[in-house]
Amino acid sequence: MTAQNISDMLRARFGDAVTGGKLEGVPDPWIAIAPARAREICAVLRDDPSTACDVLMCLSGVDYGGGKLGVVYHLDSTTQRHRIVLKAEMTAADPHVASVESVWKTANWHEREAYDMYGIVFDGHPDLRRILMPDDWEGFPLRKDYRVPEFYNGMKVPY
Amino acid sequence: MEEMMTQPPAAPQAPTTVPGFGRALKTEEMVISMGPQHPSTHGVLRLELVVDGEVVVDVIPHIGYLHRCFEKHCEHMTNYQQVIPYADRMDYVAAMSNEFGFVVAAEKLLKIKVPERVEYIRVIMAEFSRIVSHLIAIGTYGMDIGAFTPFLYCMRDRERVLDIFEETCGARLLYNYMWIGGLSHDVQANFAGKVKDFCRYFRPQIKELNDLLSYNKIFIKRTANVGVLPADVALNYGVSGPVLRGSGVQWDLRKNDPYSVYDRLDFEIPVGKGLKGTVGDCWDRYMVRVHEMEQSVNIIEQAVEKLPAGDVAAAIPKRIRPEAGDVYVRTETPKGELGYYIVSDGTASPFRIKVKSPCFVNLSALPAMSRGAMIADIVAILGSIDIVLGEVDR
Amino acid sequence: MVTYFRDIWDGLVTVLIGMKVTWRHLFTPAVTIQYPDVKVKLPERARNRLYVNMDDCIGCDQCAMACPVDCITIETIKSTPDVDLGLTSVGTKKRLYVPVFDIDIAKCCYCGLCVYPCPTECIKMTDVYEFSEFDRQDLIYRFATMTGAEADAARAKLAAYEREQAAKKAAAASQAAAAPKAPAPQGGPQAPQPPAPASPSTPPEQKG
Amino acid sequence: MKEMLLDALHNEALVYTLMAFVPLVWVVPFALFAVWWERKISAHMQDRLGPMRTGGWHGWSQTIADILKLIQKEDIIPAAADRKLYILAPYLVFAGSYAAYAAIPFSAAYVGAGINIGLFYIISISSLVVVGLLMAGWASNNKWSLLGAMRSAAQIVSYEMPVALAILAVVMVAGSFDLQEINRLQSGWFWNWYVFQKFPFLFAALLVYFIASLAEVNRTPFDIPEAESELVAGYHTEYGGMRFALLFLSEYANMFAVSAIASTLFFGGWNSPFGEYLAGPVWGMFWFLAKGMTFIFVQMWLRWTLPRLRVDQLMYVGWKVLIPFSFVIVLGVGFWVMALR
Repeated sequence: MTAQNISDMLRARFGDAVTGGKLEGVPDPWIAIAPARAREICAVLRDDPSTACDVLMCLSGVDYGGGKLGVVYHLDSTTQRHRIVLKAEMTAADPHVASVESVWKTANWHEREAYDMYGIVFDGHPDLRRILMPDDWEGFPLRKDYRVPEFYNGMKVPY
Repeated sequence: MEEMMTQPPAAPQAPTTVPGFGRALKTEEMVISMGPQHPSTHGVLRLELVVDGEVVVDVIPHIGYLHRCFEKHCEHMTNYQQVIPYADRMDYVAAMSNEFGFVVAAEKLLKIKVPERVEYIRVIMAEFSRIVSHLIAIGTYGMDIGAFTPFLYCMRDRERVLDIFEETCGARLLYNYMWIGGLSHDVQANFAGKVKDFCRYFRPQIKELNDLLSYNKIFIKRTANVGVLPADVALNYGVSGPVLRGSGVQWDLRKNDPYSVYDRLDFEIPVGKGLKGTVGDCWDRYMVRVHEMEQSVNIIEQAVEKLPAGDVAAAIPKRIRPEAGDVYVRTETPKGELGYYIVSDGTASPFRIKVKSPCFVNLSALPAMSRGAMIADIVAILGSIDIVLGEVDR
Repeated sequence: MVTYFRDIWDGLVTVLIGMKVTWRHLFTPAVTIQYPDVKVKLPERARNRLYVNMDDCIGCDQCAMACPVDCITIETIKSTPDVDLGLTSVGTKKRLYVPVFDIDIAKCCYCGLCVYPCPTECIKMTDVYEFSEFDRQDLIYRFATMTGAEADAARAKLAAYEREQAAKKAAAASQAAAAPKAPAPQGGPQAPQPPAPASPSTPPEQKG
Repeated sequence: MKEMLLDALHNEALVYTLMAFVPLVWVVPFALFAVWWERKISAHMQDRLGPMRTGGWHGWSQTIADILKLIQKEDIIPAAADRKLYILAPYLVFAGSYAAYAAIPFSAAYVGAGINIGLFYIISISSLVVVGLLMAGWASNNKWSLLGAMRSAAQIVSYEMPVALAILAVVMVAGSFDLQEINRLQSGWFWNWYVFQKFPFLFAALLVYFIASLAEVNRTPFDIPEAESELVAGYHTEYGGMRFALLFLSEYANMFAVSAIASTLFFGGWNSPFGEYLAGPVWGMFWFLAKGMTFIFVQMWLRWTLPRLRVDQLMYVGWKVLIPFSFVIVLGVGFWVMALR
């Protein structure tokens, strides 16, 4: 299936949950989706035999600057041999997105990493803890407005 | 398959009390910390084991001890070229493969076509890198199981590859060899001869390794039927590389999503067949690596034969300034599918680089494989996943 | 029952096969060498300790810019037009004093990225690999050949020259203001300024 | 030897003390040598050279330097450890393995205690080691040590059975528990050795004994109590300095003890392989030590070849393979002895 087909299918099933996208002229065509419905959309993409996206290749958090955060899903189908990119955008003030952990177990650690680095809260994730940074670290290091703290537990950070 | 995929099957739960003793004696589970300083965690990984005697009830991996802010560093680099030395340091036993992934991604973003010679040399280096990485994986795996000698045989063979690397690019471990659009050096004059010498030398060594370790009864007993990862669970966890192929899924990006010149080379994809136990057990994962080394030797021999003439620096751009946009490129490293998600805002420094590291994903499947196993099996399972903490934590 | 005996048999046989392999290796010569006594010859392209030939350095800061770990610190002082700093071995004219050229080799990651942009090929990686020190401070290599006094003198001279230039400029400006009809002879009285270095001469700020 | 010393010194207590020191004079240098030897063997099997610097020729004094280092080390007792047991355990382990030497006949002229139930004594006294190991693991108050100690207790207790049964087969042939008597019965040319008698039963008994004794002394493939890739170092994780050296020493002492018993029971002990040639008390000592060292070499050879088993597989090998086989051997030897009497 081409990206256009997938986009049309998602529009037909989810209506305004598909908020846009860019399907031509880019290396990886992508579809923008509403963050709150990420789980449903992903479940359909996995279970529908025409899409059959059985692998979540990558889940990345992105800070676009200006208080905009995003989650990018790269999906792949080992049987249908197509890939599709989903982008969910949210504001830093309300960084909530539905967790796709129940769809692909891959998402478990990737979502924890996105939470760790960007503070994106994945609703429905069973174990949303920091994964790479220490549990008591303050702030989300990959946000564009992040400042390295002076001290961490009494230790000077930029040594 | 479809229905099985909707609900990932639950891992077998071990009994929390010893049968027969459960009613009479009060038993209690013990929590043991395996790592961050432990000989078999292959780095600074901490596994929180909940054990009932020798039986492991649950495993909770804690990572991040080797977190070096790769992604944060990348955003602060003044150009894309500077990312490559950092990319080397992710999976430091197969640095060439990491570079390969990054340069392929950056070239896709920059829309550069690299000369054929570069592509072939890259393939040779990446396959050597695969051999090196698998040698380490196999050697340390033998050590995890308790056989020390195969490890040193593997290190000895690895040194020969590193000699070739050193002669070509000047470094033994962290090469900075593949550049965006080309290579830092052309190969030396006697490169083809050295490569062929190595291939001739290496094939009998694989056989010796099989004699000493792979088909040893004790080794088979320790690894067959241990840590079974069924194919559907493997896909749901998104594992890749030998871990996925060990589960019997024929999925290799070199064949299934070919990049560089892999589509012009003839090789096979070994998969786990469950010869000594169940499909997807530790022995299968191990054996996939052994067979992959043989295939890599084949690829190298073909690529050296086909190596065309040309200038390796012809397509190196003067200024690296991709237009705004994003690209996700995945390549098959020895550990599995390494993906780079690069977002560019049109400036010379990367806006965001996210690395999908194969070890990170493969390690997340560890609890699913190891519930109900014994402590010694945890070591075996962890070794068969072949993680490099540098890549897990980045 | 058959599998029971076959397992035992396999066990014994594979153990013996393994023992044959190790027995053979007992008599193969070692592949290791006695390191400090015997040394491997490094290949031509070996990338080890950095060396800077200060005679050729023009203070362009390209290497410091290329360094991904910021281990190179370069400070430069512009020379005044009356001094001739000489030519480099490739014939480039030197226009900057380089009072500070520090490489923190403890930070260096031996990637070799600094070597390529150098226009005079004065920074290169050598095959020296034994340079451990007891004090980390000793790993900061100071390549600059200027003494502090020389640098101060050069700085003072530059400052004096710049004051002079500023005064001349001011005089020219006031002249221009005094005679508004005449087109200001832009650039006329100005001395040929050395081309600005590719980057500010201050050390790149800490990143990440 | 005892009589000779008694004649010279006329003091029984002094003589027995001297006699008791003789094995020590052997055990300590042996352990130093064996550690060096093991390193060299492992190195050459792995295409390396091993220690080459200390002392000049092939690093011969490497282990001496090591033991000097261990002696100088600070004696650290972990804060959480059970002090008394922690201190006592290494001595108990060493005492257990050293006491076994009392009944081992080094030569026709020397045996520490020529008791007529020597074998029985050795089997029972070497079980004492397990108490020490458990004590060490428990007193360290470390979970890994505890696991190692539990494993080693289970292992040694299980493998004592096949060891005892294999020894029993020899005892049935010899009709004596006295090791000197067993040696004398095997004198003459090497075909008189028990390993070639009652073929294949005593040969199988040798295999069973050797495999089980590997487990008794925690050597690969049965080194699971100290499996370094699983348990870091097992029961001696928390030990350092001289205490560790003592545990290490007793391990090598044990290695030689089981090898000595194997050579005595199956290979004629101090008997020369060539009948009357090269025989005599001093040659006897030489043959005895040479045979023991050959077994040590095989132990090392196996160690650097094989991976290690898992706990349950270890128990499988012990209870389901070695014990049934040793019963068959005992029965076979029994019938043979009965039928041909």
